[in-house]
Amino acid sequence: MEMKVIDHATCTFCGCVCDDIQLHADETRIHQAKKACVLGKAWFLNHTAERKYPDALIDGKEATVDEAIEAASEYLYQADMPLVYGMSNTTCEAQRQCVALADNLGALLDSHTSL
Amino acid sequence: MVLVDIRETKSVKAADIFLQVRPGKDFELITILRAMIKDQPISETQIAETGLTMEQLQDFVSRMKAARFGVMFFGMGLSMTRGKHMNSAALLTLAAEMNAFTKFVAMPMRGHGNVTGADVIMRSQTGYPFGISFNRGYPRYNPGEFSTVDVLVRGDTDCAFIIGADPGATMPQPAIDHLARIPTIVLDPHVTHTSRLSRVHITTAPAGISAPGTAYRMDEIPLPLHPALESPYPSDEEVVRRINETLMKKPDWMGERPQILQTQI
Amino acid sequence: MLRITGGTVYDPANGINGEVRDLNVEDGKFVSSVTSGRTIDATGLVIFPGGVDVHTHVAGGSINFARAMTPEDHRRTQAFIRSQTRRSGLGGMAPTTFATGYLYAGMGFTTVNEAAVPVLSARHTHEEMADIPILDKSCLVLMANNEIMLDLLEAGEYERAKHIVAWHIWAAKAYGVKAVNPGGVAAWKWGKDANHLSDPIEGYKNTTPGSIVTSLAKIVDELGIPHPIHLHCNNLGVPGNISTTLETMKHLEGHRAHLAHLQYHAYGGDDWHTMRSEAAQLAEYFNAHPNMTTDAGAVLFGDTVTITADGPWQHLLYKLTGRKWGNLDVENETGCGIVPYSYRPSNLVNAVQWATGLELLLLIDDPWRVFLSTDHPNGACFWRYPEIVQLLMCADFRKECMAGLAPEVMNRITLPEINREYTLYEIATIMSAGPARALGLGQKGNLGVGKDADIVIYHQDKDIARMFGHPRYVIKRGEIVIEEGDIRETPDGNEYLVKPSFDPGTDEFLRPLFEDRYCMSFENYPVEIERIERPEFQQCITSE
Amino acid sequence: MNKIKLTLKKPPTVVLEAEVITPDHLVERSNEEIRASVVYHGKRQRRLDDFFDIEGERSDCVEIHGDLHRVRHVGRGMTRGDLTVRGDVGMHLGAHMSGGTIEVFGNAGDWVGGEMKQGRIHVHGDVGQQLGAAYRGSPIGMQGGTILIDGNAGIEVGMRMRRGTIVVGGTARDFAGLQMKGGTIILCGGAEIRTGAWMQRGTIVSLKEISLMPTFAYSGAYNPTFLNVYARHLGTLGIDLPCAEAEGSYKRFCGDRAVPGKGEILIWEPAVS
Repeated sequence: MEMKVIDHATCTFCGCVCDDIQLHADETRIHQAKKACVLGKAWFLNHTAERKYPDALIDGKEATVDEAIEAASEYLYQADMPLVYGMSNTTCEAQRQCVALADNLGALLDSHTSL
Repeated sequence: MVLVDIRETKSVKAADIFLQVRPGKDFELITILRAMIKDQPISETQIAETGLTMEQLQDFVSRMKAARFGVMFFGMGLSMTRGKHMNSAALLTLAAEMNAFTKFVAMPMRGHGNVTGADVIMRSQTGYPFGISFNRGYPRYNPGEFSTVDVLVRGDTDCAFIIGADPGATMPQPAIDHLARIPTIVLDPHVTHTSRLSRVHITTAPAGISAPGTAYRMDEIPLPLHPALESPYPSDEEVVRRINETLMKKPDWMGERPQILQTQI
Repeated sequence: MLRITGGTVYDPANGINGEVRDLNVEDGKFVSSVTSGRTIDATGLVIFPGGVDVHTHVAGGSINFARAMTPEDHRRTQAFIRSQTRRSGLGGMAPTTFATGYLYAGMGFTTVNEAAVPVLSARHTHEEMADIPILDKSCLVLMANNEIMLDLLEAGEYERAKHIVAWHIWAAKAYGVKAVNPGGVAAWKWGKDANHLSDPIEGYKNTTPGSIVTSLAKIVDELGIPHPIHLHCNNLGVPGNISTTLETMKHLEGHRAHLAHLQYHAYGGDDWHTMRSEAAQLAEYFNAHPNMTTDAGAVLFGDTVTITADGPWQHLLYKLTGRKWGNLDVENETGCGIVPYSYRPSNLVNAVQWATGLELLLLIDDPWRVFLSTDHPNGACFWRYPEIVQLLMCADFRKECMAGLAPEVMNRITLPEINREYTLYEIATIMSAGPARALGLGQKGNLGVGKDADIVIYHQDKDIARMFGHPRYVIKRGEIVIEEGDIRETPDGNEYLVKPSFDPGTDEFLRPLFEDRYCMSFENYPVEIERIERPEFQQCITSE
Repeated sequence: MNKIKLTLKKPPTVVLEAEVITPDHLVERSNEEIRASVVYHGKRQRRLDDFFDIEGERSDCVEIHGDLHRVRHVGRGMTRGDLTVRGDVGMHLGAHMSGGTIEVFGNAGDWVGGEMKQGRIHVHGDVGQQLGAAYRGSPIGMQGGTILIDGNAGIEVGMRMRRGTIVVGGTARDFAGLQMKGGTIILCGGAEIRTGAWMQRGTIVSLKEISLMPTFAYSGAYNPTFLNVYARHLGTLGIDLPCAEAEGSYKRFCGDRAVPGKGEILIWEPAVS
């Protein structure tokens, strides 16, 4: 099977953010993460492109992303004091959206740092 | 390399000197060092409570002063034990004070992937690194008041949006209980502990595996991500952006307020 | 479409000095006439081109550290409340990204140049610049202490060094080259050091700060970068550094150059007790050498936060304040490099600095060559520029301020003997037309047809600081962004880029050197062009 | 006497920020204006009378009834008058105040008297963290006035305080007097660890034995005369500070040498009878 090779991939498992990882991947999973440490290997090899989980859940029942976004927005909109929390295992681009979300909502905003 | 820890860890092998400090005495040890670099008298008995000796610390201080460029790395063993932020503050102050003698910096060894990125972005957009409230229409900062564990334990919030974290697995039980009580929304590549107590869960593509973007290294160097896989799920960025767009279509929640506030609350 | 009628126009780029003219705007640019749209009756009002800041620090790692270190300042400063179309922000010594845009626009500035970007964290700088609303932006990449380039200069490989500079400008997605304390980070010496510029720097045999200055100036000229070498001279802030500065200027002969925050480089004396202003001597040399431009780096009394990466300046502050590093805020994340600071009239050194900045602005004859700046936030915060304008326009006000200085300052400065008062035309030059020209931004600081319609409309006001601090209208690319102190629109600004040509083999030359020395992958080092949200390319100057 | 009485009728479900509950604000307003005063229930602007029954008007004597543990900023920045809370009250009670008195018959939250300049606060129950402290990043905490706590106090009592007096009847937790620059802290029930850490100046008096930082040095036992003056003053506030030589003496410790500071910690040692 044809393997896709990605040089200089970046590992986001820990704060070191190594950016010299070589990944060998097929369509659904990463088979090799060269130069990665034990933690990094586990990080890359444990994620797949499979559809392991439902797209979304509302009250524990499967839902579409559109429905879930609508429901999430409504909860956030109705709240008197919403909280936006986390932002560790995600990209800066998503974090910027989160800060915008908190600003627009008048929410509390906090990251892992405060723990 | 000097390693300070409460027990002999694997890193000891890599260290030239290992100083075994008594548990819970980090703050005392660093405070003693602050005094010693300034040649303040400290007695052998006073040092003894840290589990170290005068000789060890004198040697340590002279090594620090002789260094051309010193770096202090510190981890959660320091910042998450009794004293918390004051332990980190102690080390940062020591590093700052060492600059009277030579170049020294201190750097937190951050875990949790891109927590540095969150810190950087919050600082640039709001002026504060974490523990922020926008409820008055502009950012206010007060760790302890606006930090999540405190907020949840006190029950100060009535809706939680959780992304890239699993507080349902890591936070104290009263905080988790409150998350279960209020509408909680989770974005995560997995169905997590928090997802299970949430009202809404949305599965997203994992950052750096199948979602592109940027992550900050702990020394605040931003690095591009090169995803190897194509996810069947949308990225966090896309989902949050769509939530923002949906909210923007609803009537503004904010009542009459001035554009600029000269005196803050 | 927009028409502005009856205003008294000051447009130095077109030699218009206080004439009543109509302005017409269409699609963000000036046109000769428009057929419809809003008309602003500017009768009795004063019209300037939008302000241009040639040297400021508003985005990137260091200002962001300063933000983290000053929560107490964020709390006491003004807050910008969010709206459905506008993000919230905080002003103060180190304003947040959004507030930076609001505050600059609020005093009529529409273009800023971020003066220091390391390639390594350039992504961060661009990320913040993209956030700053309303303003058009550019940034300069730090080059003068780049080891690979220094090695090439040492080896006499000038041509290769030129390609390396061009490569780095493009890698950082910068607009020009900034040289900070060339070669001097390791070679810093205390006090007066007349031979400084010709001393080989540590670890090198031939390369001196002087040779770096000359080579970089030549490289930037030959690459045709629109903005000349942007130089932060050696020995910043040190008594007696006038000799270093003059020598640096001699090394620049035959080349274009912009000398940043000259105030910090114009001191006589041997130590802090004998420190005096040598602005007059510096201005005399400068006046006779038209190859250079400069910005004042003026100091205003009051609180600010000083930011820098190097030890030397920290020590200066340590000496000046007698503060211990331990007095740094415990909430800070780094512990050094950033020092909250108060300039006080009662402090001899501060008083000399205050006078020196103003003297330079007043003694340099040609307003096209000296520009308004405070090296924000180092000398003062940018939003205090209107106070400087008042000091320049009113000799009486200057005298009033001087009365508050310690008497022993008077024989160390020449300010009391200077009676010059700036005209509105000259203010428009140092605040807009001049810096735009020095940056090579022909479409800025110019109210001529075809140029970007960045306009400030002021009330006539005897209180100069109020006049310049509270414009009646600010218009950015034809859009009213500020009206009577209210923020109307917050359009996104563009980022200016240049793409100097370089040998395509530069990558292969750099890669092994890079992999040897750097802690990140070579491939991940350059900023991808896709990351620049609204790039606007400026052409390099082609030599005839 | 003319008095304004607020009674909580609807407990807030999230935090209620009510900096309008100060004598300064209420004294100038009619009953109707007081009712219409803006408070923030989380992010929502609400009227004060959405949450409180309000009797009286135009008085700087204010009494509040109910469980106000979620109500924050009560008495913030007040300069005059008397404010009494019969029940618990939330964070920032009397923060930045520069005059008047506050009395709480119940517990209070964090930052009681944060950065206060003048005035008096008396809490009969316990208080949270950062009593009389500086807010994050501020160089100076409490600058004057008196805070009396009958119960226990959380961490960082009097952090960076410069002047004024804090008396804790019960026990204080860690870091009492952290980075203190002046003023006096009296700990009747002692404190947990790291008392006086990094202090520059000022006095901490403990009536119970406490564990000290290793960077404090013993400098003798004595009965300082200024404590007599203090004891007399505190006596009028109902606090008994021992100072007679017959009863015992104070062990004096100086520090914190890490700064290096000139603060003192006095630990009461009763005479052996």
